[in-house]
Amino acid sequence: MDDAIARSIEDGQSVYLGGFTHLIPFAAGHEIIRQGYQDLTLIRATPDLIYDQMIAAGCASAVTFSYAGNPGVGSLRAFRRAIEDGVPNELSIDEYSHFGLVSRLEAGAKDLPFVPLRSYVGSGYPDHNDSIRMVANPYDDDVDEIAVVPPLRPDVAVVRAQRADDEGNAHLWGITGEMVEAAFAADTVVLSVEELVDRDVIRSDPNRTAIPGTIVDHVVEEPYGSHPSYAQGYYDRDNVAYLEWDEISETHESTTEWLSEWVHGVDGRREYVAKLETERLLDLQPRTNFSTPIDMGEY
Amino acid sequence: MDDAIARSIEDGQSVYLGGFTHLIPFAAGHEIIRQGYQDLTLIRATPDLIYDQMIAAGCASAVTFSYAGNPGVGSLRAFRRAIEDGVPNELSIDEYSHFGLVSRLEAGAKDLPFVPLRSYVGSGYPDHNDSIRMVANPYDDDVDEIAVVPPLRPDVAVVRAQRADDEGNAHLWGITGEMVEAAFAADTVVLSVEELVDRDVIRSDPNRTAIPGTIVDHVVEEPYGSHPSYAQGYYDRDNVAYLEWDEISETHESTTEWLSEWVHGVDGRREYVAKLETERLLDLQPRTNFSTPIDMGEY
Amino acid sequence: MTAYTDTELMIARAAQELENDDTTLVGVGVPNLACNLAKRTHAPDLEMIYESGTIGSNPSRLPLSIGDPVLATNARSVVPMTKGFGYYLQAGRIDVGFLGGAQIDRWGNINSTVIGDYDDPTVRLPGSGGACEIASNTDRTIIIAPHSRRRFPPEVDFVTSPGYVGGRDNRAELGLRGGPEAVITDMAVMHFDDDGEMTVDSIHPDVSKADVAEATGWDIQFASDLDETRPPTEDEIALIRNELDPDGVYTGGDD
Amino acid sequence: MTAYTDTELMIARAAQELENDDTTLVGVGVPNLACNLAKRTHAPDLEMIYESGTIGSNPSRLPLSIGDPVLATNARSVVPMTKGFGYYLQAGRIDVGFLGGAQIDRWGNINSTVIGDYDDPTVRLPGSGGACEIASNTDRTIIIAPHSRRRFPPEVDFVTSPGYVGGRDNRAELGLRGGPEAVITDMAVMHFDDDGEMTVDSIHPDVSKADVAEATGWDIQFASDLDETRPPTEDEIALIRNELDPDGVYTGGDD
Repeated sequence: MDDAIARSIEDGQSVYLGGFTHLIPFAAGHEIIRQGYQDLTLIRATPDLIYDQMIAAGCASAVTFSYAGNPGVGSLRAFRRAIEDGVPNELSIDEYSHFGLVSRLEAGAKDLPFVPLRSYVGSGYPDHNDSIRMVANPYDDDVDEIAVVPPLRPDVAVVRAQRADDEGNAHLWGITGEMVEAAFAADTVVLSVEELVDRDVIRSDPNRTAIPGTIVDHVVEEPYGSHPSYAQGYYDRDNVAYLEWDEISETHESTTEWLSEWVHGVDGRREYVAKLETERLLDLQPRTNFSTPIDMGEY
Repeated sequence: MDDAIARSIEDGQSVYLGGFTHLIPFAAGHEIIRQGYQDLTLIRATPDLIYDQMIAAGCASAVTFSYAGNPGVGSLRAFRRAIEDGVPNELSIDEYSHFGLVSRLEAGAKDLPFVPLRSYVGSGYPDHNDSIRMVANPYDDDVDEIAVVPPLRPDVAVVRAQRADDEGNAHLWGITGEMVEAAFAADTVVLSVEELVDRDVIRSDPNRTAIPGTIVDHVVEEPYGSHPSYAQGYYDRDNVAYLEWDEISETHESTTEWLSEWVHGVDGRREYVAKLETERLLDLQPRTNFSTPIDMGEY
Repeated sequence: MTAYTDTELMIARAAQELENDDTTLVGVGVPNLACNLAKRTHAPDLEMIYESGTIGSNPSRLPLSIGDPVLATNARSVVPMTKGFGYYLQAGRIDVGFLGGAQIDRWGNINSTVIGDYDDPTVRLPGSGGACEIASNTDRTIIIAPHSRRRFPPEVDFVTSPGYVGGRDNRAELGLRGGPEAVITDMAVMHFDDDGEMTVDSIHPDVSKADVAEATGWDIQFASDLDETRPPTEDEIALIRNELDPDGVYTGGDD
Repeated sequence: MTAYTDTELMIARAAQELENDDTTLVGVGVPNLACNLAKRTHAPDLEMIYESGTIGSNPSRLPLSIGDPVLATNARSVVPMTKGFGYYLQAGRIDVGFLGGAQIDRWGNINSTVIGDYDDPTVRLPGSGGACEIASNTDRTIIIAPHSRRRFPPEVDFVTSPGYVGGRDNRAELGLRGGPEAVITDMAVMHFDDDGEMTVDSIHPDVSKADVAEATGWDIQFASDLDETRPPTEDEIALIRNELDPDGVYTGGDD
């Protein structure tokens, strides 16, 4: 992962770290912090803890987002400190609702100049975000005009999946959020997976290959790379970590202390995982629950 | 199926029979012919043999399509006779390219007044199809204007899947074409499947449930309901039937003779299948080739 | 009779807004408890959809976030957000949405974005998430919030989620579907009149008209046939405490 | 030296247009044979995509249509058409597309829709399928067709698939990606000059300049360094006959 990040990202670029609550690439985010990146534009529907940590570490100068909360817990304190008080630095924002952000990534994935959506009419967004515009409906049916959003094309997308082969053909399951759109929209894609598997495993079920290896630039095998978020079928969300973050992030000082220990204090995800209590990890394991296979047929 | 068709479709309605080459609901098409429907608007990217048969039977007064050929074989003779010579009746057409037609269904599925696409510029379509219009790009980047198409909302969609539960939650695999968009765009959905399975089978793999039971009005179990097209993992395309159709459909008389025997001469799909030679059916069976299951985890 | 908390009352009251054949877009917390309570009482067929893209979820335990794996395992379907928002919500397939908010005005317009100036906020709130879409595209939105002058100001600082905008006609002119149906607070239940203005329908036990008027930032209307809100039943309280939120994650603490 | 058919020459020549790292949108018939020939000779990594939504297909036998199950089994990915056309083709992820046509003009504009008047056609052809999109969105299109005055008229009756429209500059102005790269017929191979006009680059063995001029509906240009087309090699012929099309479905019959 250190190598994949170093070769993919440059200071000042726009970076999307994938996953809607699920499959968040925490390991990649920590690696970005360790390598001391600066002036990044961070893109995510839900900045979540990972962007709170990167903002506190001073990696970001801008955030494009649609919900900046600690999901199920409360607010993102480092994010708020940056916006309200400019700590550790000023942070500019480019804000949408979920569907607006997702639609921007979809426009990027499809290389469209804009995508229409039935949002924003009657809301305060158009007055504060010049990217949200109105287009006249050229047909007589339906509304006279509709809101549109322009494409969003991250320089780099880091996405996670449960399994992929060495070419980066990835099987994802459970909640996929806006990850696939972001991967197709981005210039460079780093894929990190719970496990690398044989090509035959992937090719046995091509309908599940939402991210093809042809759009992936780097493939990394990194078990538990999404902790404390989760990987469906592999481990559950470590909710204690989300609750604790609310306290850890209460001041900038306590936040940087945590970063010193858990990010700068380890050399990679393997050491981070080793640092977690075994019992805590074991408690996150779900019982096995296999899907009924399909028969693709040998043709 | 006879009951599901009778309760879903009325003369003069627009009907989509699903499947891109794969999973074509031939049984439903034959049932529509048997029940003597008239004045239907038939919607499909590829009219294929099924619409050729329905047109020859006098069921249709209009076709919305993007490729009217006998796939891999040649032209659709009954379709051509209707357009070129008005036999058995005049047929009006509403014609697109594939992406245009698929985008119309997508706009219907999403309830959008239009969807933009990078097609039609420089082509002859806009001069002959008033539904294809241009919209100005409200952003400075990229093109000044882009083509758009309006939503297409069939009154009825008949779609097939390999398996579903009794609520109509369907697992599809292999080529899905524009079936899912059409099902979401339609007012009424008839789902026909190779086999009904236990709800647990479907719920074991929710990412594969592309058609939810909540949009399905009638569920029918009808093995071999797609013959002579195919069902991935169940049977292959009966290519002889596609080749033979080129001869059968050479005149209107030979076409109606075939319809008398194979459509009007049987009372449903079960009798149709019984009428096929056993060896022919057996030759279409692929060897079993199961996908590697996923672990959803028991949470 | 068992004592109940304000939250338990709000959960039970919100559940009553749901009908058996409704499809609802569920949020975590109180809405989730209300939906699960309805499902276990009068609305067993309630279809629960989450903005993370889980369709027809059947959670075996209380989800901790809208992205909890428990919402995907055993669901009817799981789809990307483009589809959840496009093919389900925007397409008009969702009857009821639940919304909270830091500020709500008389037309049911909601602010969950900033307190103060957008570009230099006093408090930066999480923002819309899917709330703007839920408010724009469901048939009925149910708003749940504590009742105070701060929460119910004459005008919101930012419209995150449009209600009736400038009135019921205005919303229709703008081409928005449905609109706010009810506001459930810890003091009262409000509906919206023909003009789209919030009107108190019922007041909770031990709350007075004056309390409600005092806790609202404008001269709020009261229905002529003002009722007392029905408190949660023993069964409802038992279900909430024993099955839905046994650890009191959402229902403990305000007693 | 082995005798070869016109079709075999066209297949072998079309294969040469493909490079190892190309992604190509394959049609059935001659293009499919050309792609598979390239894959087994100089372009083993060629990525084959079909408009039915199969990505990185690895067909174990010759597919009978673009929807053949053999294209899905063992593929890299299979996607709905909205995605195949949207995320792959429109997004510019496909380098090479193959097109045929009933009429092709000097700018590489193709008609596969009608002969005669659109509203009252002499011959109704199948129509675009994905051809309009392929012509608009790939970097290079390779056109394969028999050579005759009827096929190569001064003007096409309907533009199904835009080539250089009214010339290379015109296409660029319209915002279309790429453009026609080569036309391969049973008489010659044409490329497009700086203005976007079709120019004969090489003539097949035993065909004369006069034959080509006679079979073209306008005064076609010839390159100053006009070549003879390289005939298919023994290896190429053997691969086509023994492995790619052993039953002679596409290559038999014109010998």
